[in-house]
Parts: sequence; structure tokens; C-alpha cells
Amino acid sequence: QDTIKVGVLHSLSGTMAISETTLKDTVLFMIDEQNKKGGINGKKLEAVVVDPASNWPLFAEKARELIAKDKVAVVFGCWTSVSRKSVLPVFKELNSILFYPVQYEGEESERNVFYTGAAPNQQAIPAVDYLMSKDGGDVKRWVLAGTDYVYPRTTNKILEAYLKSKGVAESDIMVNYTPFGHADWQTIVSDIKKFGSAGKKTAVVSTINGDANVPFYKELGNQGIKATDIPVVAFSVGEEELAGLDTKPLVGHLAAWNYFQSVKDPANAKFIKDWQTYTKNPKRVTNDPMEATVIGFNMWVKAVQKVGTTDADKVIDALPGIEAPNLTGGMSKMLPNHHITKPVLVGEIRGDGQLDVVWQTKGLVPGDAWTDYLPGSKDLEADWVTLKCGNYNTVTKKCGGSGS
Amino acid sequence: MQAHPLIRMLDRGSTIFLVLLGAFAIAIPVLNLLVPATSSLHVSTYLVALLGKYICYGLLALSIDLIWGYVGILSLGHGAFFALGGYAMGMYLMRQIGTRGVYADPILPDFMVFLNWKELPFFWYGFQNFGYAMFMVLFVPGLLAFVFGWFAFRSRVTGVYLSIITQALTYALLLGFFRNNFGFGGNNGLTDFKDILGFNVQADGTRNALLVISCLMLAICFLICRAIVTSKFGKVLVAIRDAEARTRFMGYRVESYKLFVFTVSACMAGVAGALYVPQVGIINPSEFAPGNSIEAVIWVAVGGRGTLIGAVLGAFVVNYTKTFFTTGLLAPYWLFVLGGLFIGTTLFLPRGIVGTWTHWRAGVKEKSEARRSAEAEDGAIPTTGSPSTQPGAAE
Amino acid sequence: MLEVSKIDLYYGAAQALRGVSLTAEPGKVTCVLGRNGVGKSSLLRALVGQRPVKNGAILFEGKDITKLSTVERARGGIAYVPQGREIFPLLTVQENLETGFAPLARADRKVPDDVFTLFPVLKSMLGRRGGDLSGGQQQQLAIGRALTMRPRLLLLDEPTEGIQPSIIKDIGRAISYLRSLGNMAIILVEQYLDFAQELGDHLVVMDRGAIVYQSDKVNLDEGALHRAMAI
Amino acid sequence: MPGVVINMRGLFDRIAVLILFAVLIVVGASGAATSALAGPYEEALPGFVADSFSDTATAIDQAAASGSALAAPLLQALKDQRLQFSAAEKKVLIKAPDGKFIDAATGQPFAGTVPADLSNVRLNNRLRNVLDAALGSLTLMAADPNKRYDAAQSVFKSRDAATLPALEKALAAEQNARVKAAMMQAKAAIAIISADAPAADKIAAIAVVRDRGDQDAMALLQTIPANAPPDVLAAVTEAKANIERNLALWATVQNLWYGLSLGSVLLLAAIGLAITFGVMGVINMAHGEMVMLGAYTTFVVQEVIRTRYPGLFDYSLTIALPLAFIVSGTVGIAIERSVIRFLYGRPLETLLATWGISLVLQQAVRAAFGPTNKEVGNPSWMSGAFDFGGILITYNRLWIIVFTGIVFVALLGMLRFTRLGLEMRAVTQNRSMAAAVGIRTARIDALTFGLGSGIAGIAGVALSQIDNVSPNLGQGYIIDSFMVVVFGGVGNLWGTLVGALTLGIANKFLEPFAGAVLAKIAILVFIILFIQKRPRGMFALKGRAIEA
Amino acid sequence: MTDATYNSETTSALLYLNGISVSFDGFRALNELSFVIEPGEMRAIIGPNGAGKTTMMDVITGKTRPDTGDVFFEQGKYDLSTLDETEIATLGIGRKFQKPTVFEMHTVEDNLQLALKNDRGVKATLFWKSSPEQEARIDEVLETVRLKALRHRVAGSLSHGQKQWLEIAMLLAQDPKLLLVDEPVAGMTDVETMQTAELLREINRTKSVVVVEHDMAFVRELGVKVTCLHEGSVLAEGSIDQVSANDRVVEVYLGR
Ligand SMILES: Nc1ncnc2c1ncn2[C@@H]1O[C@H](COP(=O)(O)OP(=O)(O)OP(=O)(O)O)[C@@H](O)[C@H]1O
Ligand SMILES: Nc1ncnc2c1ncn2[C@@H]1O[C@H](COP(=O)(O)OP(=O)(O)OP(=O)(O)O)[C@@H](O)[C@H]1O
Ligand SMILES: NC(N)=O
Ligand SMILES: [Mg+2]
Ligand SMILES: [Mg+2]
Repeated sequence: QDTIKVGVLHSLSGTMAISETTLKDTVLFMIDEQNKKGGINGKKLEAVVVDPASNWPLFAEKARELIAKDKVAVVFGCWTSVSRKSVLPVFKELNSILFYPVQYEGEESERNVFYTGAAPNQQAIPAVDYLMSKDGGDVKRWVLAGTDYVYPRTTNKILEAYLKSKGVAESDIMVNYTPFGHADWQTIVSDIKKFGSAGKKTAVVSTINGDANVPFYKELGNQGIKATDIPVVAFSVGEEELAGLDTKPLVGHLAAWNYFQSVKDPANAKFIKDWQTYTKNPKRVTNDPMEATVIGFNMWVKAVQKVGTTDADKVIDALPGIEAPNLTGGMSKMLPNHHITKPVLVGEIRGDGQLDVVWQTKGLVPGDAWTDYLPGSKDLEADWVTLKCGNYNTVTKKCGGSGS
Repeated sequence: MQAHPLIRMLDRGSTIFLVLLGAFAIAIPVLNLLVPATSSLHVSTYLVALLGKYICYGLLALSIDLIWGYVGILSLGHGAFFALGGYAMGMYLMRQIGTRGVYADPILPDFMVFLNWKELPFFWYGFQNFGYAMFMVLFVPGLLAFVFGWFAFRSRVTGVYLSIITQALTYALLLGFFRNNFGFGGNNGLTDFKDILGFNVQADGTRNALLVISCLMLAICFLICRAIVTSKFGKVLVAIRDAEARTRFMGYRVESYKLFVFTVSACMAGVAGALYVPQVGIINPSEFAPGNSIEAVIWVAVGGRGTLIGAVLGAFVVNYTKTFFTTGLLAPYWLFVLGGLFIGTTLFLPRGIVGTWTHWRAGVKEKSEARRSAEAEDGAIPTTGSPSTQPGAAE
Repeated sequence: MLEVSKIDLYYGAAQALRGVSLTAEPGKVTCVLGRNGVGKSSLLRALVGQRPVKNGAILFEGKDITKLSTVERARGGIAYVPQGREIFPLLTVQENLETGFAPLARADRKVPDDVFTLFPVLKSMLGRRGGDLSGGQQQQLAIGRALTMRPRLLLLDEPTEGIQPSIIKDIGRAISYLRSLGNMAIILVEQYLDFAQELGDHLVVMDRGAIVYQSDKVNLDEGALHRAMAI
Repeated sequence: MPGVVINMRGLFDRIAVLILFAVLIVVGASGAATSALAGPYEEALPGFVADSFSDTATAIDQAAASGSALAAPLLQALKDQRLQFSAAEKKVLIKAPDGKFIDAATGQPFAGTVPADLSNVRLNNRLRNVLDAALGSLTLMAADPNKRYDAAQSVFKSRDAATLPALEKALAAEQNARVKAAMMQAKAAIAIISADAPAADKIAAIAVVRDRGDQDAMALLQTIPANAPPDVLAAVTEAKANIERNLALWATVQNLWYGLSLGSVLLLAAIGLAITFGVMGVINMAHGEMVMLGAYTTFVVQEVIRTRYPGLFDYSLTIALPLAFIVSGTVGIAIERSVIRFLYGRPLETLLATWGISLVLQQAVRAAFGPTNKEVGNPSWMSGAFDFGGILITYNRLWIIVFTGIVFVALLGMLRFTRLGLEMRAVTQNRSMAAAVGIRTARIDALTFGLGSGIAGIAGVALSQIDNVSPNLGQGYIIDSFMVVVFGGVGNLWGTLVGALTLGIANKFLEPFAGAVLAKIAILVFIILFIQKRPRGMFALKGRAIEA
Repeated sequence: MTDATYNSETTSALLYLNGISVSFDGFRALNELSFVIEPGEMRAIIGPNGAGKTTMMDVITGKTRPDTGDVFFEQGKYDLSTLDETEIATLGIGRKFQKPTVFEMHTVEDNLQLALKNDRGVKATLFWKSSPEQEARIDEVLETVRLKALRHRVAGSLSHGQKQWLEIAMLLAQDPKLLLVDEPVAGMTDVETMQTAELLREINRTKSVVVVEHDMAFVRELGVKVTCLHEGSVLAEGSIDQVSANDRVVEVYLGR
């Protein structure tokens, strides 16, 4: 066997294809680049692409197929948390490696999974900090609007706890959930407007997912809610989503990520150029989960090079501590909890669909698997290096959760 | 002229089907567990899990064929019963996790802990008991089907109206189960199962056992379906399908008939769901998605409506196509293949695979009989064959 | 005008017509008689093209129409009043009649007054949905619709079925009237012997898909006719 | 805070600004600028080249306070993101809308070579607020009444006491009643929050604000502290109650409007299905994809316009409508001729085939256009909103309602009163008999399916204005469309109309207190229960006709 | 037209229609229709097309709910206007429809098997087993209607007239107390018409029959009391000779 097989587990059809197809292309791009450099340890990489079709049980089936049948060394994949939850048992059972590149709700650390997207403390909390600052507009009143599923629910739970810890009154927080693909935002946008005209500076924290965003922003624009009145900071809207929108009415609304295409950095410039050459599309945008995929990929390459084998156990043990450059000029590091360090950036939407960084954390923020703001998780810690445990309880000093 | 019920039930096709199913249920575990992995005859655990899943789909398809093929009730929401059965099993499996969850809470499943639930909601009580959970697997889908059917059939909701409200039903459940507040884990659903009846769900032995049990349940349900459709009851069902009002004027209480099969069918779908969950390792609200139910109906259509065996076969064919084409180079184009399969089936196999086969067989027989009777010169028109214009069953 | 020669028709493997030959002339009524299930309706279906014939030929006004579709035959001047009426249930009576305009030039698109003279009920029910009419009313509507097409060949399948006696007389008169116009050939399938005998210029009796007796009215042998009918 | 800076300025300064500004309006229109005063304005400019938000903020305040006639165009350029700077050459340039550069320091066209490192002076929301406030006070006497109105509104929001003199002057000169009222309200707002205004003034101001009667008025009144004089508090209480009543009334109107709007979207999405499914009986699962094709047609039209004929953008929808009809209609006809026509009399099989078609079309579009959303813009006449009494009416929703109405009436008329409509109905009711009366059934079938698909296509044009244009677009509407058609009663166009509006309005009345998810569930349950009462939909056809 | 001599307690009638009105979108199909069928009686109903004959049967069998009026069955024991089709059928009222309706996907034999007088409950049919008597009964009925040769034919492939016969056969198999027969001889030859009349008279020995027909020869052959409906109410009643001599009947129905 003279190639190393790399599994790509992203939906190419169904509702999630809209986001995930790009990540499949990214992995293929990275593999291509790596092979140009001669592969790893003298072996070429070979992608095995499957389409789990936005169907969660199918994710599990395909993961099993990749690992058991195709014998891939590593899998890059998943977007939604449920897809990750669905494949988790498979990765554990067959002891393989998954790189998960999307911001998520946290509350998880598994030996076989490496989380290169943001944990809530790497996105949600800094974004809120920014809004509460002078520069962010000194926001006193909050709308937490999200799609009704686990990631927004959890993120909002954490944010609520966080805001309250900062002295925000219950009555100054409005929480609103909508179904997937919600298209009629008239009522909600007008409610937000009402909520925001109570005399206190108000902002919207949006965990609205994918498809629902375009109609949401369109309605926002048409109802004339300007960023100067009620800024919206989104955690799931990036360059890719904005490409489907006329952003002129949205100028000034915000997004919090760990990467923006507009970041001025040589590594980023090169990456964008190569990517656009690879996809033969000079307008093809880049986004945060892509960057997370890139970082994850490079970390895996380094780990394999370091241990000289693709053997899962060895690579898993080698990964913590591995560093790979991120595209915003820093060096991200894989932590013992299988999350990575990332800068947190807040960007404002520009008229051309790009985002302008208006604020960023001083250094890189380490990802926290277990939030400090929820009672069930504040005592938990993940450490696969010394503790060899994903949910070590610092109070009971036992691996295996909080107990009660 | 009336054959013994057992003989009616077990015509040649059914016997072949059951024998094949039995052979399958024996061969797969043997080839997986006893044949060494190096042998070309070895069946991988991956395949065992996959086939187990197909069997569950086959059972779901069977339950749909019973009501669609024979009574003309087109349920576009049968996935709901499947998912409810699945959730009942999932709840049992969740409770089996015990302190092995990430938060190690002995009572509360993980998703409740991290959303700050303080105690187990009442509807989760009892699910740690396997017997109770299995009862709920039948009871919940059955009860929902019964209540829903009781209203709908008494109100004489038929045809597309019924189809669409079944769709509304499953869609409403989808939205409800999505909600985290509902207490079923929201979008992520129930997952990360450990044991079933003390056996590790991921162990090869358990997988094979589940496959065998699935085959067994499929066989039992198949026999139940056959018993129903070959009895006089089955004839009443077909009568209802073709001329509901006429059946009423003949004194049959149509709604009772429909309610009975609808409920039986829902229970079967629930069983299918319950067997499916430990084999795929997750149950979440997307199983309620209307598209899933439509797809299950399509399996039946592909295999041949009103043939029972066809339903199972259709589920296998469609899902195997899906498995096969979602990997590798063709992955971005597999929808073309699947779409093409559906279009092609309607155009070239209008009665589905099994339906077209039996029709063709009957045609051959009819022709030879026609020839024979023409030779015998009685001029009478032969005795088999169906009207050339099919009445539009169920609208 | 219409010449049918040796046509065979099958339903699947079952043969419903066996070498049937028949002619119809303008200004003449050809009556087809026979018991249930002998193939009368099948014959008409073959003539309008709803069922393909396996062997034989159908010539209409000298043209071979055996292979033409139903639409083309209708547009060529053949109108059909089927057994079971087959009116358009959700169209109003007026609209049902207007469907008969299809073969006509724009200028001719008017429901002939004859229709309302023959069937006055239709006039009073123009706005009602066809499907709501009583059986007999529907039968009248079906004939009216056929007449709206101004056909040169009119095929009637048991038009008196379910019709009240006075209107049967009216239909009889209508058929006589249409015959008297001299430009329309009529084929009438009937069970009602008196009616058939009264109207038919030519009588045909079928049995088991074949013609077993035929004769012009003038040299009709009543005994043979009854025997043929009673097989 | 901008207010602090402006506060410190003398009255004279401000009048000077206004006079100069007035001059600017007269002269500045031709592009020529009066020569700059030396001093504060020039000092402000270096703040723009630092690329730091706080420096920019200071610079804005300085420029606004400078009294220079160049300040207003400078700030306007900044707001429009036309203000650019070169860090290397320490230059600030204004990019005129025609692409030429103006030297911000002199107001004269820029003569030198344009620096290579030119980039926009960046803004954030705080700066935008500062900027708005600065510009607001500068534009209170603009020639355009809409500008003055906006300026008055922005003062109402900023309640900046420093604007008072300018406001009073503008008020004295104001002729336009609408603008005048807005200015009065702005003045009242300032009086209300002012700490030292006499109680009588405050009470009068409260009355003015009360008459404004909207959410913002309410917000303003909230700010009055509880320790205000009792008579003021009484006035506030009375005003609040008044406004609340007003708001409640308008909330109902608003729900109705939203419901109507949602209903019209549902109707638009469903109306094509009312033909292919309702009239023809084809369980058309590919209906959503016909809608999607219409939306993609709009996208393609806009792409062509954007790259080739940018001036035509406002006509893009007008051009897209017939094209979408043709594209979806043609695809519909192709589908009918190649697949559906073999399935008449077997309606359930159409479910299977059209589901397959829908998969193929979705993936075909994904392959051709990529999986991501495509940008479809709103033409100017479909952007923005206007106030209607106490509610805000967005143009895109308004037009969609109007458009839906037109499509509905046209379709109804076509089916009822044309020969084609009659033949369509005849064919779908009894295909073989229709052939027997000479109706060309094949052609009519194709046309009917094409019509239903074409209408779905133009629905796609409208939906592209409010929703994603992605391969999944159709999936989002198919279930709702079936619900609407069935709820209204299959085969009845009026049923579809009333069904769509009922569901839309019911949804919007439920949403405010149940939330979007529960409202949707409630609607589904409502449909299930309703069908029990009326098993053939709202506008069920009755009588024997349907059994025939 | 309320008739004081009858009410639900005292009537001895098998079927008693009392002041039935039915209208469709304002059109009155039945107008205060009242009449009585005595036990064991056979009644012929005639009347113009659209007089309301079929609608009357619809009312009796529960297909159409009357706007006003009651339908009593079996000496006033049951008010049919409050029962549904199944209950009415179970009481022993069988019907042949004007447009023949049979179970098209079933064979002729199965059609009859479904019609046979048996327990119609879910459980009974699930565990039902055919008995020799029932087989014999089916044979007998098939013999009567001369469909024996077509026993295994699918009903959908029968000709129009054959379906008519099959429906009559189903009615026979059903063995009801009261038979409602809507235009049984439409599409039959003269010989068959006479045979049908004979058959009905035979049936009438043990059962009550209401038969609607336009064929006067057939009605005459039945030789029973005739009711002529017109515009939803009774126009004339009596022997065939009396009725056909009635001027109004001649005018609206028989024609001159
Ligand atoms: N559902 C309905 N809607 C409107 N009109 C109806 C409806 N049902 C029946 N009618 C009308 O009621 C009248 C009575 O119809 P009915 O079928 O009872 O007549 P009939 O006496 O059986 O006639 P025929 O001898 O022609 O069968 C007719 O004029 C018919 O058009
Ligand atoms: N659609 C069909 N499929 C199969 N067989 C059919 C079909 N229609 C008619 N037949 C058979 O063909 C033969 C001729 O039927 P046809 O309808 O022509 O008879 P008919 O002479 O019109 O009888 P009737 O007087 O009863 O209307 C019958 O034996 C019938 O059973
Ligand atoms: N993890 C998310 N964004 O679902
Ligand atoms: Mg016939
Ligand atoms: Mg009648």
C-alpha cells in the first residue's frame, strides 16, 4: 500500500451541502498541495470522498464504511453537531481520527476527535465582551436569536449565564428560536425592533443557522434596522453566506469568527490565491470553517510526520502540542483537550460581502471544552495527555463527569 | 374452493421469501463470526450493520405496503411511527448508559445535564426497564395511530387529504422533537448508547444478534401481513380501496377496518424503528422528516405496491443504490442515479419490480390459457387477467 | 362512407371482436343489437379509436383511419355518445356542450338550437355542473354534446338507457330528424328491440364478438332476428 | 460622545456653520467649493490617516466643529465609504461618485498621482453614530425635505441639546408640514430629557411626543425618571397609556398585514401546484424545483445585467418574469411529455416519478451553479419601507402581495373564461372522453403542466426577493404548498387563495405569543383537526359531481 | 304533506318516508316527499329524469341526509335519517346502484363472497372460513344471473351489462329485507328484461322491493303498485294502468 487514504465526510447533497461542499473542496485542495510537496513520509495522500447527504444515520454508515472498508487513516468531516454525535460511536469503536472544523457548542471532548472550530469561549463570549465595550456600543440589552437546535440552545444558555454574571437583568434579555429554514421573519424582526427601542442600547446575538439567514438579513435590511441602531452579531454567517446577499443595507452588522478572508496576512493572501487557482474561480471566497480545516489538516500532517506512521493511537497521542500556523498570522496549537488555540475576531460586514476586522483578542484564546458558565460543566476538564480523560471532574478528582 | 388459511398465506412466492430470509439470517452471522477475516467469504461487521439497517427499512416498507397496497391509505407520515418506536428504544438505551455518560449522572441523560434539567421528566420513567420499553415501542406508535386514525377515518378523510394530514402529523412531530424543551435531546437526539440487555451494542455478537432478531421480526410481520391480506378481511380491504362507499353500503364498517390495519401497520413501523436504533446508534428528529416518509413510500412503489415482498425488496434496492453510489467518484452525482431509478421504475416497471414480474407471469399464463380455450372453441373469454384500465385506487 | 372490414379487437389476451365487418351510409341508421358482453361497445370503441384493432381496416369517407388517434377521428367528423355517458362532471352543462366545439372552426362555435329543441331540460340547467344531473339528464347532455360537434358520423351506445319514455320518443324523433338531414351516418347500439327496429335502416346482430345476422330493414326476417338475439 | 464636543462650541460657531452650509448647498451643488478656512478643519484631517477608530472619532468631531464648509462633504464621503487615505503620503482624498478624486484638504480636484496604498477610512458602529449625529445637525436645513426629515429624526434619536438652536432656526424656516412635525418632536424630545426645562414645557413636550404615538415615543417616555414632578409624571402616565392603546391597535393591523404577506407568499408558492396537483391530479413533488428554476432564472438575468447592462438593474425582475415562466414552463412541458404522460390514471405513481425528477433537478442545479446561495438583489423599487400609520410596510412584501393578486386573477380568468381553460378542465376530468370530442389531449396536458410549472417559475422570481436562492429553495416550499392546496380543497383555486391567507394570518397571530416553532406546530395541528371537520378541504366541492 | 295516519309509534309500514326534503345549492331535488312501503310489498317507482328517484334511494340508504323529514324502517323502530350507511345496510337494506358499482379488482366470486350475508365485523372477517353452504349459495346466485362462466373473471373487465347482473347477484347474496333496485334492466335485452321481472317477483315472495325503472313493459310485467314521482314529490300512485292513464303522468313522463 503506497498511499495514505484520507476520508472526507461532508454532505454534498441535501440541506447541508450548501455549507459542507466547500469543506470537501478544501480537504481535496489540501491533499493536492500536500502531494505536490511529496506527500507524507514518502507516501502520497488519496482522498476518499463520500456523500452522507445531510442524513445523520447515513453519516454513521459512511463513517463506518470509510474506516472499516476503505481503511482511511483519518477523516475530515461533519458540520452539524448532530452529525458529529452520530459518527462519534463509530470513531470510538473503530478507533480512528476525526477532525471537526466547525464552531460548536462545546461540552464534549473525545479521544478520537479533534475540534479545530471554535468552542463557545472562542467565539460567543468574546463577541459579547466586545459589544459590551465602549467601541462595541456599550450594549445593555440583548436579543439572543437562534435556530432551534442544540448549538444555539447551548450557546445561548452559556451566554445568558454569562450576561447575568455581568449584571444584565433578566428583562433585558430576549430569547427567540425559529425552525430550520425559517423564511418569514417579519414578526421577529419587528419584535426585535420593539425590544430595541426601550431606551437602552440593544444588540442581537444571532445563532441563526444557514438557510434562514438570507431571509433574516433581507428583512432586517428592508425594515431599516441599521447596525447603528441595533447591531446584529452572528456566529454562523461568514463570507460564504454573505455571497448570497446584497450586503449594502447590512453594512456594520457583525460576525464573530476566528478568521476572515479580509485579514491582511501574507499566509492568508497566498492561501486565497492558491485556493482560487485550485478552484479555477477568481471570486471564490474563503471562510472560517475552511481555515479550521486547513489548520487541522496541517496538524495531522505534522503529527504523522512526527511519529512516522498513520497508526491512530500514535497520531492521537502525538497531536496535542502540535502547532500549525493559522491564516491570521498566529500559530495555533493543539491542546490536551483536543481543542486548539485561536484568535477571536469581530468583523463588520462591508458593502462588498467581506468582513472588516474591528476588534480582536490580544493573543490566541485556548478552546475550552467545558464551559465555566454552566453548573453541570464548570468543574469538568478535558486532558488527554496527562489525565487521559475527556471529562475529568476537578472536584471529585475522578474521570467520568460530575456525578451527583 | 377455499384453501386452508395456512396454504393461502404461504403461496410459492412467500415461501421462497421466507426461506431466503431464513438463510440470510443464518448465513450472515456465520460468515461474520466464524469465517476468518482473511477469507473472501468473510462478511465484515460493516456489512452486518448495513444489512441490519436494510432489514429494518424493509420492515418499515412492509408496514406501508400493508395499508397502501391493500387499503389504499397513502401515509406520508409513516416515518413518524418508525421514529416513535425508535425513540422508545433510544430512551431505554439512554437509561442503560447510567453513570457512563460524560457528566456521569446516574439518572439524567447528558443532554439534560448540560441544559440544567434538575430531574427526569415523567415520560422518561420506567424506560430503564426493557419490558416496559418494548411495550412502549408498540404502544406509542399504536396509540398515536389509533387516535389519529379514529378521528380521520370516522371523519372519512381519504385520499390525498389523508396523505397530507399524515404528513402534517410527522412534520409537527419533527418540529416538536427538535425543540430542546421537549425532553428528547433536541436536534441531536439520543446517541452514544452503550448496552442493550447488558450486551455491548457495538460488539460483533450483539450486531449479529440484532440482525437475526430483525430478520425474525420481519418474518413474523410478513406472516401477519400475509394472514391479513389473504383472509376475507383482506378482501374487504381491497374492496375498500377500490370502492369505499360501496363497501359501506354493503354493511362493512369501513372505519374499523381501516383503523385496525392502520394501527397494526404503525406498530410494525414502531418495531422497525426500535430495531433500527441500536443498529445505527442514533435516533433524532430527522427521522420524522416528511422526506423520509415519502422515501419509504417510494421503496414500496419501486418494489411493487400490494405485493409485500416487493416492499421489502424495494427497500433493499433503493438503499443499496444509495449506499453504493454515495461513495467515491460518483458521490456528487448519486442523486442522478437515484432520481433516474425512480423515473425509470415508473416508466419501465409500472407495477414495481415484483408487480411487473407477477403481472408478466400472469400474462404468459393468460395467453396460453386463451390459446387453449380458443382451441377448445367455447369462445368464452378466459378467466384470469385484470381490467385494462386500472381504477384509480385511493384517488 | 364508413367501411369496417374484418376487425379484431383484444383486451389483453381476450378477444372481444372477431372479424367484424360493417358499413354505414349518410342518412341511414345502422343498428347494432346483441346481448350483454357480446362486443357492441367494443365495436364502437374500435371505431372511435379508444382501443386499437389488431387486424382489419376502418375506412371513413374513403380514408383509412385505422391508425388515427381518437382526437384525429373526432376532428375528422366522428362523434361518440358512450355507454355510461362520460360527461365532464365538474363542468357546467353549458361548458360540457362547449367542449364539443373542439373540432369546429371559430366561426361555427355555437351550440346548435336543435340541441335545446330536442332536450329542453338542458336549456334550464345550463349553469349546473354536469355531474350533478340525474342519470337521464346526463344522457341527454351526452347526446347534445355530440351534436354540438356537427359530426358526419354519430355513434350512439345505448342512448336510451335510463331515459324516461317521453324522451326516448324524443331521441327517436331526433335520430329520425338527423337521418332526414341526410348528411350524417348514424350507428346506434341498442338492446331495446322495438326502438331499434323502428329506427334502424340496417340491423346487425352480434354474438361473442362476431356478427351473426345482418339485414336491411326492408328484407328483415323477424324470426331470424329473434333467433340471433336469443342465442 | 459627540454631544460633549458640540456642546462646547459657541453659538456663533454654529450659526456660522449653518450659514456656510446654506451657501454650500447653493454653490456646492456645482461641485465648486468655497475656499477653506485655515485652522481646525486642517487639524482634523491627520486623524483620518491613523487607521485607528479612536483617532477617527476625534477627527470627526473636530471636522464637524471646525465650521468649515468642507466638513459636510467630507463627513458625507466618510459615511458613504468614499473617504480614502494614504498612510504613506499622509493624504486624505474624497472619491467622488464619478470615480475622480478630490483633495479633502482643499476641496479641489486632486491633481497629483493617486497614492498606491490608498484605502478606505474604516468605520465601526460607534463612529457611524458619531457621524450620523454630526451630519444630522449639519443637514437640518438641507434643500431636500427628505433629508431634513431624516435629520430631524436623527435629532429625535440623539436628543442632543446642543442641536437645539439649529433645530429652532430650522423649525422657524420650515414649510413642509411633515418635516415640521418631525422637528417639533425632536425639539420635544430634547425638552423631555433636559434636566432644567420647566415642568410646563415638559408637559407640552410630552403631549407632542404622545401624538407621535410610536415605539420610539414610548422609549423616550421611559427615560423620564420616577422622581420627576408629579404633574409631569401624570402627563407621562396618560401619554404612555395613550401610546400603548395606539400601539396595541397597530399591532393588530401589523399582524394582519404580516399574515396577508405570509399568506400571499404561500399562495404564490402553491398556486402552480394548484394546477399541476389540484387540477391535473399529479402529485407533483418536483413543484418546488420549478419554483427554484424561476429563482435561478432571476439570478442569471441579474448576473447578465450586472456584468453587461448595469443600468437595467431596476428592470431585472420585469425581464426575469417572462423568462422564468418560459424556463420553468418548458422544463414542465418536457417533464410532462417524457414522464407524466405515461402516468395518467395512475396518480400515485406520479409521486414516485416526480420525486425522482426533483432529486435530479436539484442536483443538476447544484452541479451547474454550485451548492451555495446565489445573490439576487432587490431592485430599488422593492427595497426599503414606508410608514403606514403605526406600521412599517416593506416594499418587497407589498409588491409580492400585489403581484400574487395579479397572478391569481389572471389564472382564474384564464381557467374560467378561455377556451384553453375549458379544454384543460375537460381533459383533466375525463381524458378519453375529451379526446373523443376532438380536444387535443396531449397538447392540452403538456400546456397545463407547463402552465402550472411556469407559474411556479414566476413564483420563484418573487421568492428570490425574500429568500435564499439555493438548490434547496424548492424543498422549503413544497410541504407548505401541499398543505395550502389540500387545506383549501383540491381543485378549487379559491380554496387555495383562502387557504393560503388563512394559514398565513393564523400563523402570524399565533407567532407573537407562541413563538415561531410552536406557531408552526399549532398550524399543523389545526390543519389536521380542520380536515376532520371538512374532509375535503375548506372549499370542498360538493355533490354527486365529484363522485362521478 | 304530513300524513296524520302515520307516526313512528303506530305505523305498521316497513318503510315510511315522512316529509322528506333535500336540496342542493338551492335546487330542490326532493320536496316534502312522503310515502309508505308495507312489509312484503314490491313497489315500482317511475318518474321523469331528475324527478328525484335516485335521490330518494340516497336518502333511504344514508348517502344523503335529508334537510327535513324522517325515514322510518320496520314499523318505526329505526329512524334511518339518523343512521349511517353501514348501520342501514346492517338493518337489512340492500341497494343496486343506477350506475353499476362492483369491486373492480375482485373476481366475480369474491364480489359475491363479500356480499354474502355474514358477520361484517373485523374479527369475523379476519378469522372467517368458507363453508360448503356458502359455496353452494354462491353457485346458486351465479346460476341465477348466468355468470357462472365468469366466476373467476375480474369484475373490472366485465361489460356494462354483465356488471349490472353482477350487482343484482350481490344484492341476492346479501339477502336483505328490503331491496332497492335502481334501473335494473337498463341495457338488457327484452328477453332478459322479462327474466329480471320474473326474478324480482320471485324475490318478492320473501322480501320487500322498491324498484325504479323507465321500462314500462318491465313495470307492467311486475304488476305491482306504481308510484310516479315528479319534481321531488309523488305525482300519482296506483296500478300501472291507473298511473299511465293519468294526464299529468303522460304529459311529464310518458309522452304522447
Ligand atoms: N349533488 C347534487 N347537486 C345538485 N343537483 C343535484 C345533486 N344531486 C341530484 N341533483 C339534482 O336533483 C334532481 C334529482 O336527481 P335524481 O338523480 O334523484 O333523479 P332521478 O329521478 O334518479 O333521475 P333519472 O331517472 O334520470 O335517474 C336532478 O335534477 C339532479 O340534477
Ligand atoms: N376493459 C376491459 N378489459 C377486459 N375485458 C373487457 C373490457 N371491456 C369489456 N371487456 C370484455 O369484452 C367483451 C365485450 O364487451 P362490450 O363492452 O363490448 O360488450 P357489450 O356488447 O357492449 O355489452 P353490454 O350490452 O353489456 O354493454 C365482454 O366480455 C367484456 O367482459
Ligand atoms: N456546530 C454547529 N454549528 O452546528
Ligand atoms: Mg356496451
Ligand atoms: Mg336516477
